[in-house]
Amino acid sequence: APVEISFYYPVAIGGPVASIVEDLIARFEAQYPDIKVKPVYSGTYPETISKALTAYRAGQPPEVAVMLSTDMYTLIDEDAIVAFDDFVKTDEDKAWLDGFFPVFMVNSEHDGKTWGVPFQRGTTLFFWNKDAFSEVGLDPEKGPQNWEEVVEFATKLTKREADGNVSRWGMQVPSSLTSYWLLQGYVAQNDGKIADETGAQTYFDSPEVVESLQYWVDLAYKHKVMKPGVIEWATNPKDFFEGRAAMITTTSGNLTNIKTNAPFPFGVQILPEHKKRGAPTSGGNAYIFNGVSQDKQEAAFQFVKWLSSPEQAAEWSIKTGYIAAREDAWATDAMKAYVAEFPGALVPHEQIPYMVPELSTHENQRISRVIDDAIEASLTARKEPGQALSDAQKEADRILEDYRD
Amino acid sequence: MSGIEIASLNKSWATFNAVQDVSFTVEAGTLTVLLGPSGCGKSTTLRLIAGLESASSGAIRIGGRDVTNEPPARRDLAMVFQSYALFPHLSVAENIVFGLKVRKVPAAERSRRLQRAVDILGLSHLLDRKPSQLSGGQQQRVALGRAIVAEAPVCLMDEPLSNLDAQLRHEMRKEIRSIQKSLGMTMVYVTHDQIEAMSLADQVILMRNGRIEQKATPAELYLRPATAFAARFIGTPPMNLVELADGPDGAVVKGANGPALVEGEGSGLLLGLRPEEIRIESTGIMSAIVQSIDYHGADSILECLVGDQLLQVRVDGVRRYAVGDSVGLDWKSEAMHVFDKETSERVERKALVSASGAGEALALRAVK
Amino acid sequence: MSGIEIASLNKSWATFNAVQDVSFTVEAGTLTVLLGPSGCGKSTTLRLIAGLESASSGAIRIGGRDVTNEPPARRDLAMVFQSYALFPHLSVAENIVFGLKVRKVPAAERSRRLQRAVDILGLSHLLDRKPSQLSGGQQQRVALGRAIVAEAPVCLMDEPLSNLDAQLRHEMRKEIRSIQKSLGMTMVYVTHDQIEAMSLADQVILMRNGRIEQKATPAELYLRPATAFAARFIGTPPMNLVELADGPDGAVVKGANGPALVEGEGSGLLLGLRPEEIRIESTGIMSAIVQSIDYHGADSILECLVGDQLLQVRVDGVRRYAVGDSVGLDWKSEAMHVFDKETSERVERKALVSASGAGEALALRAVK
Amino acid sequence: MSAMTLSHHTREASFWRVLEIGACYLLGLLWILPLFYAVWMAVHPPAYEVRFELFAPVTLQNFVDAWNAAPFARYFLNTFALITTILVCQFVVCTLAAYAFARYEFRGKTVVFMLVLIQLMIMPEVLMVENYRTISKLGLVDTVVAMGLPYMASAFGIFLLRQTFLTVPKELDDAARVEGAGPLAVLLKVYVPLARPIYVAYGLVSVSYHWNNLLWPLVITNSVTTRPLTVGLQVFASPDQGVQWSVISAATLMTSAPLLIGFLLFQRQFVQSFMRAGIK
Amino acid sequence: MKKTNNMVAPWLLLLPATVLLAAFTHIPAVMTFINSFYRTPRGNRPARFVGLDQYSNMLSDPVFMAALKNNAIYALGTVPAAIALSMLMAVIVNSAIRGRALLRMSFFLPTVLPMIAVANIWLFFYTPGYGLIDQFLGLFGFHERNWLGDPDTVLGSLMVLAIWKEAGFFMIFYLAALQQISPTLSEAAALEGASRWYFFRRVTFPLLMPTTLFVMINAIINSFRLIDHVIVMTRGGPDNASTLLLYYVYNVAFRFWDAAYASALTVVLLAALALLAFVQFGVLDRKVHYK
Ligand SMILES: Nc1ncnc2c1ncn2[C@@H]1O[C@H](COP(=O)(O)OP(=O)(O)OP(=O)(O)O)[C@@H](O)[C@H]1O
Ligand SMILES: Nc1ncnc2c1ncn2[C@@H]1O[C@H](COP(=O)(O)OP(=O)(O)OP(=O)(O)O)[C@@H](O)[C@H]1O
Ligand SMILES: O=P(O)(O)OC[C@H](O)CO
Ligand SMILES: [Mg+2]
Ligand SMILES: [Mg+2]
Repeated sequence: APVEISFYYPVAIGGPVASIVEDLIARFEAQYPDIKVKPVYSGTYPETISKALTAYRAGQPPEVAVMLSTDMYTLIDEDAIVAFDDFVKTDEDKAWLDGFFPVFMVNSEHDGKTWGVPFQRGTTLFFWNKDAFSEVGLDPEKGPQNWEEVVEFATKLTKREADGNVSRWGMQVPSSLTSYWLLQGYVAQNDGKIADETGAQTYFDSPEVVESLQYWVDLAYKHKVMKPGVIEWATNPKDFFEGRAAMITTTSGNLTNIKTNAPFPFGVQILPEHKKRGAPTSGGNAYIFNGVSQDKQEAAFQFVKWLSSPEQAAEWSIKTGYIAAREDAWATDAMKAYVAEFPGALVPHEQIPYMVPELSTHENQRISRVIDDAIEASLTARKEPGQALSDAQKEADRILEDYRD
Repeated sequence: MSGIEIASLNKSWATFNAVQDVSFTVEAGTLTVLLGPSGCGKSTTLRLIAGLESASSGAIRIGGRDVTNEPPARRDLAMVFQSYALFPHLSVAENIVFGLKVRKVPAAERSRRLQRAVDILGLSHLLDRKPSQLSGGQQQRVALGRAIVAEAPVCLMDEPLSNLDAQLRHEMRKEIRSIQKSLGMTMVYVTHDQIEAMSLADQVILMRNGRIEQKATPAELYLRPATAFAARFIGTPPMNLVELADGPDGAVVKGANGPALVEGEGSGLLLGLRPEEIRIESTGIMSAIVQSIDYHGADSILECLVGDQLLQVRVDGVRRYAVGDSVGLDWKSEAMHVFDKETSERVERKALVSASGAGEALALRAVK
Repeated sequence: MSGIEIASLNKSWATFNAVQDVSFTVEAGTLTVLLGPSGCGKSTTLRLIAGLESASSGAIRIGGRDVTNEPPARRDLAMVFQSYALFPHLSVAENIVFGLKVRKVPAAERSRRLQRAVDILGLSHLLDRKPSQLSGGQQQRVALGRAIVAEAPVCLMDEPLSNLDAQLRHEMRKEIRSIQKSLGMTMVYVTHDQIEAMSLADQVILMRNGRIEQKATPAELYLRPATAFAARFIGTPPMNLVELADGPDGAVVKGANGPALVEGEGSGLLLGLRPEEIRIESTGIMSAIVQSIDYHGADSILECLVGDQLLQVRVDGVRRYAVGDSVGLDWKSEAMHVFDKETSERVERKALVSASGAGEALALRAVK
Repeated sequence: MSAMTLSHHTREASFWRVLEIGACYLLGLLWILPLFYAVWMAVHPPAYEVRFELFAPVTLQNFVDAWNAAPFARYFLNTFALITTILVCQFVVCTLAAYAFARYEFRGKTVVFMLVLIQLMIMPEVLMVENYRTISKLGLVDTVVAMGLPYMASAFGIFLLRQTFLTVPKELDDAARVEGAGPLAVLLKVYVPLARPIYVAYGLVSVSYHWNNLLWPLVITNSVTTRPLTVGLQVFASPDQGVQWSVISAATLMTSAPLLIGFLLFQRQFVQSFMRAGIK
Repeated sequence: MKKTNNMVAPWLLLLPATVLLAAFTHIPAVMTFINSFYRTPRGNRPARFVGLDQYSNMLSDPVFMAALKNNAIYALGTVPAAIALSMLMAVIVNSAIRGRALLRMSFFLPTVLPMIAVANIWLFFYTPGYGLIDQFLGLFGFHERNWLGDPDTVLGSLMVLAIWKEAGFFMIFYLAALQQISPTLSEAAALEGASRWYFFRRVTFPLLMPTTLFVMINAIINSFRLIDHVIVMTRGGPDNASTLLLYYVYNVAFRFWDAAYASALTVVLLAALALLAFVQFGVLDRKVHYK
């Protein structure tokens, strides 16, 4: 009898993800007749981990689940997942595992073992409204290349009505959800680091981080080119479409959305630099669960390996807009054809060399909440960035203390 | 003053005409009783006057003002509901002064009126109880209390005493009448109790199936009922109605070989005789046989067979008669009422007999 | 058969003893009336028998079985509630057969009984109405219908006819009695209407302030009231109670210079005389002056002054008397009742007078 | 106020009355406005989300997109099954319990009642892990029953029905018991019919709650053949690439449509059930 | 014999409810309670008894304190408003006003819609500048506001949504209760000349007390229990300005996976709610049932 495994996957983007997944599985099952995969759509990322861990604790975990790469430590601490290393036996397996871009593997490795495999990954990109650029006399084909230019452009682009109401902001960076993620971009450009790779140490109060946050806050309060207060993640692209924000940063997952809905020509590029280029990664890994039988885990491994092989990774990327996490996927014919047709799809690829791993620690959600709170407090002018960040670091130290040896 | 005039009032529900073409006038400061069998439209008429139902057609004037479309609050009247309508969350005292509070009567005046009312009603020891802790009669008295303290120019009462015992009822009746008179209230009073109707009313309106059967003073209603229905409705036991037949000298009781009782033809007519106006004498107008005896405390009812028809006769106390006795029945000529069998209307006919007995039981009638 | 025995029943609420030490027996197949002033505990007693209230102490046996702690459904009885207790969501027909459905009486039998009941009650045309679409009297009849169709061995009725007119009431009374007799029901019937009590009851239980004042047959209650309260409670207008005083030959009416009426001393005693047992004769036992006249349809009430005390006298129809007339009052010796003023208990005394008039108004009493 | 008292007032049409009525309508308008807005968004292309133009092109594309995002047809079916199961069980369980609380005196009543009330305050999500364990011990994971079980003894329902039963006139209970009705018969023939409006209201509430409940069904079920509508709706709730309000509105309207239509259709019955059960 | 019967019957009636409640509420809740005295076990680290540590941690947890404060404000703001509005709506809809069917519908519909979806739509209303609310206020010359992005307005914005969603829900219960009040009472009062306001104050309102008790308890509990809109619209932000207690519990349990701390928080939340509800219940229940 075929081995049956279940596969939890979240849907974090628009489009017919469920049918794409089913397609993939149908093909997989055709190639591996002795494995049956049951796809289970499991809501958003947070819901997926809730569901998977609940099931795991009750003794019925899925075999494979796609969860945030940053949840790796949480999953390890829960003893919920197993490392891939035990399944990697053949050279072919090894080649497959080595084929991922290293930056995506940072959040997948711990203690010398590989716990997750990059599956649907993303990054942040910079978008601008070409019409608005023309309107204020900027070259519509060229986005700002560094922090200073951003301020300069944004000041020109910010439009104030006679009554003081601002009808267009120059720049907008969302801050309502995982705002640390956007901060990380600035920190990378400022040649800083927000955390180390052990998952037990953060550097929230380091000067690079404080400067980065200060720059962000200044956009709103000093340069007055960004809406003060917290900017809703979900309305950010809409503000862009409505001409309320001339330049925005947002996830690469928004490429298609902006392409179809922006009623004006827009530009897209990698993030502007400061001391250097820099941007965070994001998105989900595939994990194999603990607490299921050996042969199921083996089958799960086969499935994950197949899923993240070049052809599938390319197909997944083309159909969903996620970044294919291995170079060989970009070399497939399908991918080449797609990029030729839609050059914007290449922008994330361009950014890969500058990418840094997304913040991922033990008690990841708690830590990210702490830093998010600090960012929000600064953006709402409740605290000075320096103060907010040193408070956050203290709190993080308290939480992570147990995990340091 | 606030007299009430009702003109061709009609009220119909989807399937049913409860009040049909009712017109009457209640003079200011007088008391009119609405009387009639169950379901004849008394309460509905009262509710129309109060403005709790809207008339299908017709007009209502109170104190000369057309109030047909006025809301109840503007009609300045008080009412006792057949179902009491007590506020379950308020105490007896609060229930009674509810309306006074609404009308912002000063506290002192309020408690004065409350005191007087509960004294009259014998509720003084129950002031703090909730309605659910009262007996039926006590609840009814609370409802009455609410109307009494209102001292409204017009007061409507729907069977306000139905759950009280004879004695209390008698007292309450006297109190109501005296309050009504002393305040010069105009009152419409629904009752099913004839004694109440008779002793209270300045005018009685007898209803039947939503229509007025007779409007009259109590004495008139008793002495000259306009229809066979009115005749039988007033008096307990009700008036005897026996069929008449043609006789050689005038109308005779059908099936009996008695004397001619009234002039003219008898067929198609009914003779009415009240049980209490028939006396048993050794020699009476007609002879009869006692069929049954019913003991009622102060008096008894004999059922006597005359020809093939039964007559009820009321006698004081318990007489020495036995079932099967042959007796003579006697009555004054004024005691006879004649009705058309078909239309049920009263017919005036000259009486041919008069009491033969020695007793002076039925003296000349004097309306007080 | 299902007789009812009540032994030293008590019911008290937090603040109030509604029923105190009540004991009586209702023989199977007989009808007992509970009578008494408003709030005296009639409904409470009935509810105790039905099991709707739990007794504070005492025992209730139905058909020999101790049911003191049984739930109502196990007592196999039917009841008419003073407040009707109709189910607002059910039609008239459904209300009436409610209990039959509960007891799973077959449909055919159900509709047979329903038919009979609504015929008796005159509700046939209202079967589909909801209670809120009925007049007060109609609602009461529906409540009655529910008890009638139950044909339960024990039936409790709480003022089942209070909202009906005299005629309907009379008919209903007869129907109830005949059903009760034909089915051999044991019935306890609460009423405030003496006529009803008198004409229906095999036994009357007169209550006052939660206690039994007198248990007796109707005739006994009327003829030999055990207390001054019982004496005045039965009869309308109530029995006259005049104070006696010592006289040379026996007790005389206080303040009047009449003859000695009963043997022995008079002070501290009350003489009871029912208004309907006093007759006006040219030469009577005592003379009196007419103070007021009250017209009541079939009869009138004269208020007469004897010495310094008022006596009510009931006379047939409207007599020729006028206020201020001097008249003679006459009565049979059996009409006199003597009570202790202090204890209110009946006192047996030999009468010294007898009727002087020619009329045979008060014949020898024969209990039917 | 009875209908007629008000009709008199209307006739008067005094200034205050007009003002009052105006205020009522304004309140009503205010309340429905968000829904109107959702409808507007649902039937126009995204570009018109914020621009009110009378002749903006009307489109059903949003609905098509929403419909295609998940197997909604099957989800509808599952939701119906779920709702029916839950509703029936809730009615039975809650009615029995409420009756015990409303009409019996027994030792420990207050304590048990408080224990029931506690459930009102516990968010079921908090107990999810334990409940998952229980359900999987019962072997019911991924079934309709499993989605319903934790909700069947609804403290809300018990509390609500108890309150209602307490207001049923005592005399009706008395009458029924004298007529020979046992406790259950009294319950079924007197209390339940008299509480009908409350059942309707509770039913509505329960239906809309479970129609919209997400987390537990998501966690306890795995397959398209058991999952309810909300799981489908969840596809749109992920804001990673910005929310598409037109499609969300369309999806909301689409998934709530049976509720909305049901309410509109049964509005009359719904209201009548209130009217008729009224105690005179 | 009957005595025992009387004892058995209520328990039989309660049986299904108690079994289900015990299985899916009480036993899990007790487990939760017990967990609160341990440290959360994590894979390699077993649970360890820590006594009241979790509880003392709470006192120094700024987020918990913020949540406590926010929730108090939220409850004080939403409960009375929802009660007053729902009562008003019920009275309106119960009157003979023309078009009351439409009014009833408009009041009630928000209740039917899923909170997640509604919250998403409202998210849009609150969008600064072109959102419905700013557009509307713009007509009166107000400047745009970052409703959800400003700690001063975010909680208020959530409260408005909650009231909008809940008032119609409670209206239904008031409506049902109004229908149970005998019309003869209003007739009697009308005759006495009572204004509608007076009748409402002296008769309707007191007679609605049992319903108000019910609604109040539910509204309070809901103010602690409904957090869907927080999840969708603000995720507690900015800087915890809209974090409600349960949302925090939810985060601790399902994002931080700190079951023990979540348990401790739940216990505190429950204790607070129970206290509130029982006080209300104990004090009011006796008073409001006049029958
Ligand atoms: N729940 C209660 N709490 C306190 N007292 C009560 C309660 N119910 C009734 N009572 C009192 O008990 C007494 C007896 O009431 P019951 O209903 O038996 O009177 P009743 O004889 O039927 O009077 P009525 O002829 O007026 O109906 C009354 O005085 C009443 O006020
Ligand atoms: N809502 C209604 N719909 C239809 N018919 C009704 C309605 N209300 C009352 N009726 C009918 O109208 C008639 C008159 O009712 P009303 O209450 O006026 O009688 P009533 O004279 O007061 O009788 P009672 O002495 O029995 O109280 C009755 O036959 C009754 O059945
Ligand atoms: O939009 P995605 O899928 O790239 O993920 C968002 C980030 O992971 C937020 O942390
Ligand atoms: Mg009537
Ligand atoms: Mg009584």
